[in-house]
Amino acid sequence: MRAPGDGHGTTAGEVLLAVEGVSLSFGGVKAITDVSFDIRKGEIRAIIGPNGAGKTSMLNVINGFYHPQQGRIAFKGETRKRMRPYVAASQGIARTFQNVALFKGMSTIDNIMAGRTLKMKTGFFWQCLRHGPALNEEIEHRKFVEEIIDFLEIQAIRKMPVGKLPYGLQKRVELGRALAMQPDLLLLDEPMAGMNLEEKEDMSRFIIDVNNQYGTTIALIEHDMGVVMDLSDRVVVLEYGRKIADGTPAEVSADQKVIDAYLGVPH
Amino acid sequence: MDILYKVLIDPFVQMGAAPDLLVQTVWEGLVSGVLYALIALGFVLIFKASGVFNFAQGIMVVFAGLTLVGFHEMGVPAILAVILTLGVMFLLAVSVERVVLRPLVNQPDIILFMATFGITYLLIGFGELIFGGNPKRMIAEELYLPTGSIEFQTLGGFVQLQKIDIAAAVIAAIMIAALAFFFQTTRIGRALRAVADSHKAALSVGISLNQIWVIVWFTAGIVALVTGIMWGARSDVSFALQVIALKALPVLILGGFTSVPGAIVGGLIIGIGEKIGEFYWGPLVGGGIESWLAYFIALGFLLFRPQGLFGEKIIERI
Amino acid sequence: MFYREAGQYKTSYAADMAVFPIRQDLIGVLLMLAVAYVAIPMFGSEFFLSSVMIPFLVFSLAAIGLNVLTGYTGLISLGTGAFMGVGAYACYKLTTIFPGVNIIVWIVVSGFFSALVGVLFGIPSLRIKGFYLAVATLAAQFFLQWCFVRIPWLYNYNASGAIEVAQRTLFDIPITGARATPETRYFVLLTIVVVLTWFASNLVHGRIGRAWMAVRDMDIAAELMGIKLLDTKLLAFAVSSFYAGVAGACMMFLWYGGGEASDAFNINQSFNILFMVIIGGLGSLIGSFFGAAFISTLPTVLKFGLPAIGIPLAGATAEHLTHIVVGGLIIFFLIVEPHGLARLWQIGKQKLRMWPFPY
Amino acid sequence: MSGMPSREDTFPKLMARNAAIRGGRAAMRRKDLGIWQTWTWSEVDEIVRAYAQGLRELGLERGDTIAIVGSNRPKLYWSILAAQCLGAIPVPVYADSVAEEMAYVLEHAQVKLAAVEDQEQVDKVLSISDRLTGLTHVVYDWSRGLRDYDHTRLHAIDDVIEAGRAAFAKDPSARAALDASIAEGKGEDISIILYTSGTTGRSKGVMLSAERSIAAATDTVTFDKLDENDEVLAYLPLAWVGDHYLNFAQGLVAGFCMSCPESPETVQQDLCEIGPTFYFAPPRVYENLLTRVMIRMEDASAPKRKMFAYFIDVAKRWGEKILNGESVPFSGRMLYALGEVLIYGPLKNVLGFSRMRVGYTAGEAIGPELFSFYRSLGLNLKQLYGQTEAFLYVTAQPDGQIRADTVGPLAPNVEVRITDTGEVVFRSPGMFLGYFRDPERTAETMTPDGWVKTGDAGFFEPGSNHLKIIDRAKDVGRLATGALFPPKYVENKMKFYPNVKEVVAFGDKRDFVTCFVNIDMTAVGNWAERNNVSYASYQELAAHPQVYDMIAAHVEEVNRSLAAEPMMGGAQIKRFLILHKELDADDGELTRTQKVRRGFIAERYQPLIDALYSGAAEADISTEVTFEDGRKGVISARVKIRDCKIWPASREAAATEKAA
Repeated sequence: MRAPGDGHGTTAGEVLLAVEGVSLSFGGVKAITDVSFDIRKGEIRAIIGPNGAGKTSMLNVINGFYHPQQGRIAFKGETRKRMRPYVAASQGIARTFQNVALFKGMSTIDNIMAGRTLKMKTGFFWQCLRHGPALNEEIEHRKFVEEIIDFLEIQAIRKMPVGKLPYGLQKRVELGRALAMQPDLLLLDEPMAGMNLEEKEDMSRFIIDVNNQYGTTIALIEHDMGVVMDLSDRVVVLEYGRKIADGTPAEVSADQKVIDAYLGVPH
Repeated sequence: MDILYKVLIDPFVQMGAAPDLLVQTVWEGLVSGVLYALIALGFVLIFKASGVFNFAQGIMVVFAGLTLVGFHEMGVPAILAVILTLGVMFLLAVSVERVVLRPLVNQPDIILFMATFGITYLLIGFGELIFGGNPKRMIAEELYLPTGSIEFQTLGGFVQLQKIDIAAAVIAAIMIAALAFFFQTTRIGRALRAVADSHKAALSVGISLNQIWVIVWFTAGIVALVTGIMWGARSDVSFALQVIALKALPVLILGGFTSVPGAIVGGLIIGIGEKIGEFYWGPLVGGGIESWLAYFIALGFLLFRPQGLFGEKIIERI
Repeated sequence: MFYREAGQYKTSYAADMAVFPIRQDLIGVLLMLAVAYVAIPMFGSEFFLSSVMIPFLVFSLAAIGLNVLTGYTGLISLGTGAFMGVGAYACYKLTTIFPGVNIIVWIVVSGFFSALVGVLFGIPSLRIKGFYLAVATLAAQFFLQWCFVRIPWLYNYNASGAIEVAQRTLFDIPITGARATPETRYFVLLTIVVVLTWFASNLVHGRIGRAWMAVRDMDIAAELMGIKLLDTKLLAFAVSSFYAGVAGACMMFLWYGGGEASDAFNINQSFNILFMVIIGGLGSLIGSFFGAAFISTLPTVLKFGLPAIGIPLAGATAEHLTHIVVGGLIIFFLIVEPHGLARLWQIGKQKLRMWPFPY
Repeated sequence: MSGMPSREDTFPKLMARNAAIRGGRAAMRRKDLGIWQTWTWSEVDEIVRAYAQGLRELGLERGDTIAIVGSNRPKLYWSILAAQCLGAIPVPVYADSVAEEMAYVLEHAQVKLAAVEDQEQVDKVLSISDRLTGLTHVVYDWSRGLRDYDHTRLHAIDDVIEAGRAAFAKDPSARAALDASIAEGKGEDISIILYTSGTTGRSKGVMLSAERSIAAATDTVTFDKLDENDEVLAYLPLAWVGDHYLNFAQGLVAGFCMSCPESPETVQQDLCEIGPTFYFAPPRVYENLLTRVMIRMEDASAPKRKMFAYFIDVAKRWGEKILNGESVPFSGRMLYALGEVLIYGPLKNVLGFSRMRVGYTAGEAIGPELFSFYRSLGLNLKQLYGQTEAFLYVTAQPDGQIRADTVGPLAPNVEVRITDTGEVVFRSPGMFLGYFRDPERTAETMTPDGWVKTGDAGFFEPGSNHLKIIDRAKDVGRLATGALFPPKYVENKMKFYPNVKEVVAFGDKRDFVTCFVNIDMTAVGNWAERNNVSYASYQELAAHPQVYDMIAAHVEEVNRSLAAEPMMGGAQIKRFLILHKELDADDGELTRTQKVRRGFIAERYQPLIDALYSGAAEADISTEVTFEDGRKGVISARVKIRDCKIWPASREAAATEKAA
């Protein structure tokens, strides 16, 4: 599946995001306990684990939606303070969701355009007129969005309302929306959940291409072990909110704890 | 400084200076709180069982009251009129279920909410068409409700309690107890509680969703009739009540949309709060603040505890 | 059926993103404007202008305002009537204090006052949603209504407590007051509505509109994409209240010509406008017009239409009937087409575009 | 202006002419990034020159060949022009050909460069690069996924163009050298080599010369009155003669604008947007379209369906007459005008045909009903008969002489003879020079005196100058009884039913005619839905008794019509079966142009044929299939056989037969 001459990730980049000793609980229920790992620039990092291992909570912590009670998160070398999620977005973190969270009433284009909101600057006055700077800006960003549409091969559904699209396409549009933010770190929450083999292959190709073409660092949660082993450079394994392994796909899949917790269980 | 004194200190000085007045005010607040609570109760019943935010509860109170008086004016004896009115409320419940709820099943909440607006307007229209737009006197004596007042001396002054108010409080308490009994012990009651949790669960009890809807709307109708009698006995039965019934909304916010005790406690807090506010702070701004104070109390409350008094903390999930 | 889209290809983004990208639609809109500006004043009677068209336009404006908030941003408001009132009183005060400035300026400026008040009452929207927010806006409704009665300064200490609309002119033609003809009032109002509708259309088709809809459809995702929820919601409140405010000012100055203002801006008015938005279609500008046309002309039609076809009707009965009909229609529409007249319009249009195919 | 004989004898010269006389007009569009990106003739001229310079720097020289692989994209068309500027020969290759097929063509054509569309094609070319010793560089249009590839021999077309521009900027003599190179191009030079997919054997490289190509295109441009105001949508395979002739050659000659679709999935949408004025599609496309129209109309409300049926009926009665300029009563004209407003106009609009002035179909026989349907709507649909070797036209129907059952009179400046064996042979202005590196087969096809054998059997209709094509000459067989058996003719009659997708008829040297049927999944599936017939797969639906009944009824109707025709009475279908799987190009059963590979099928399904002739009521079969993801598997089935009613040949028909 890899393109020839491809050598990404193996040459470790600098640390983009560091998670240190993070614990998170909801009213006494521990979701994450003392987890540390890092994500390096340019790699595809997978977070795996059985159901309820705290994977999605981990993503929610990373993009500032949950605030851990303990521990430290450093993004681009800076320790992060408590903040609202949109700050994470403006720092360059984008994500997709386990159960597609598209804007159902809007078209594919508008969904992806919404991902450009942060980069659009023209003021209210020009927006009222939708001419001059506002129109120019709209056109400039539309071009960018069209590049993404081209990239993801969703031209045919460009103007359709996303609510009516099949699931696999919705996931693609959601990826497009995240890409529109030109993120430094892209978080994908089970990008291939509920897809058939062909759709999974397409999605894998897109993920690799995103990583390859735009150099975007990607952290993804995935259940399909085959996909994870194929896609990712490094894998961190969680179980009951604790980290039980961390390393290359080969290392991780050889780890006895991981085999016990996850790989041994067919699903 | 003066204004601060007037707002922050003076009212409490007054309360201390004339505790009898304070007791009187609290009592009046309590009584209107009971009525708010009764309307809120109707909301909660329906919301719990069908997820419908029933905006029409207020007009149902008016409608029930008007129907009762209307029957009596036609020469029907009071008790029989009550029974006939209950029949009308049952018919209303059945038609609401048939005409409105059944075709709208599985629609988003907002749509059902809007549908109850439609019901409201229909009831207003029919009520006005049949009974005319003028206020009517409630047939309190005919229903053997006590009138007059008792007065007793306490705390250096007189406190006057209307007997009808006492009756209202007592009847409300009895009805709430009856409802609690109904929910806790009967099969239908259990089904109703089950349906609040999951529609499938309710089906497994062997009662269809449609029946449940009829039952809750009818129950809400009974509550509305009782509320209508009580309220009508205190003032008159008129459409103005419909706007006052909106006060049930802040009550619900305080108490939570699904909690019966919440509705009662919320109703009392709002009732007492706005009476005291009006009495002690109202004059500072020219009076009449009763019309909006309840909403501000609820709003302030919302900002600090969005889940209501008895609700659980909401964890947002993605 | 009338569409001939083959060959209407777009070679620029500006053309592709136009509000009316299909030529036939554009022609239709221009045609409608022509009817509004030429045919109606030419053939419409005074009664038609002042009892049908002017109320329709005022309510359309208010409905657009509420639609921005409820339809586009997903925030329910039951305080539109009061926000309209803020506009009306602001306009009254402004034109009293500065009688030299043209009244049209003040009608528009009064929208800003309303916007300000709207923002204040919108602040809770960050923490509360849905029905809870509806209660917060009820607070605004009742509080403002109380203000309109209890603050005599607002109505210049008139003994009647009413707004008195003085004569104001544009190019020496009276546009408000007793001597303003229905035609002039209609033209002024129509122009305001057309311009503001154009602004609204621009807004909802651009960055701001997308942010609103994003918040409406999936607020968490929107925030994680960098859309600031509070800013977006407050902007929606501001724009919505601005429109309501202008509508209120227009109502007083171009329609009622003064009167017991506190009655015009009560809770029932808020409900009325909410119905317009719901029946017209949430999240649709054209729906706002449909809803306004429907709800605002229905009473007139019943009141004058039924006697005209031989059914005698006392004034009060007409009102009661209106209630019944409106209530029944709300239920009917919700059952038949919960997305309102706008959806029916859209379906019809789609059918015409796809004709003879059914979809 | 287009009518005048062109002085420019190569395509690059035509391009330069167009840039000079209509530089500001659109030459090419492509829906890309959401809008129709447009290039004017002068822009195209500038780009192609720079591109040619860039290619020259990559080592492309006069006489070299360059492969063009991909779907219809401007940059690939520019690759053709740029190569021609240098005197190199472009060799378009079907984008969907598998690596093996591509390897053969590229190897045979000895390509030096390859201009390809995207990563998929780059991968394909790279996978066979060890066999392509002459291949030096690959240039590509779309860079996605190619970033990390080794770029020593791989270049983006954009970069090549930029390099060319840079070279022009640096060295003014480069531009002059290129101009000289264009001027040096001669009409008799090979302009392009088109490989035919071929129903049998290896593909052959048809060499076409520039002047002949241009002469032919000039003739037909005049014939159909095409000019610079026309618009076409280039959606058929770029390597196919039809696209090269109708869009590329005619476009350069007439100066009209060619639009390329955004992606293969959006062709229908793009067609609706562009609304071409000149349109070509094989009968299959029109057929699918009609099926879809009918299916969609079935979901319409009853009044609308009635109205549709009524006005289609009106169109049937008057439409073609009006189109042909015959006399029509006033009431007929009024009804038709009403129909135009209510049905035809909107229908043409949703199909993207509103602006169509000339439409062609060719490649196979078209059902008369189908043909009339489109014509009755007011679409000027015509038939042509042509071949790659003729580039392209042999016959074409002029306006006013349109018929479904003939391919029309001779195209301008074409000569045709019918040989003793009944084969059609021709000489045409665009006639090919020979097969590339294949003198043997060139000699087989072209007689020494310059006539080209078409391999088709046909005859001129008595009493008119219209040519009728029956079948491939070698396919026309005879039953054991001696009766004539033209398989394709029979098959086509069956295929005119929307429920039938594909038919393979057998009968040569047999006692009677039998056939395999493939049902049309869309049409029959829709029927099944309406009639509450449940099915899980094609196989299940195909075996359904009711489906068999339906097809049997079709066969009997076909038999009845065969019985009524001269010489065809013996070709009635006696037995048939419905195949358990759809015939598929991936399994080698169809060609890439979706034509039936008769011999291969006969071999593969031998047991079924045996059963058809043994009188058995059913037969078992198992076949290897290739799934969409490339895996192979075996499916087996028990297939039922039906007998059908045979009609006595009509007396008149019998008489003619005897006379013959």
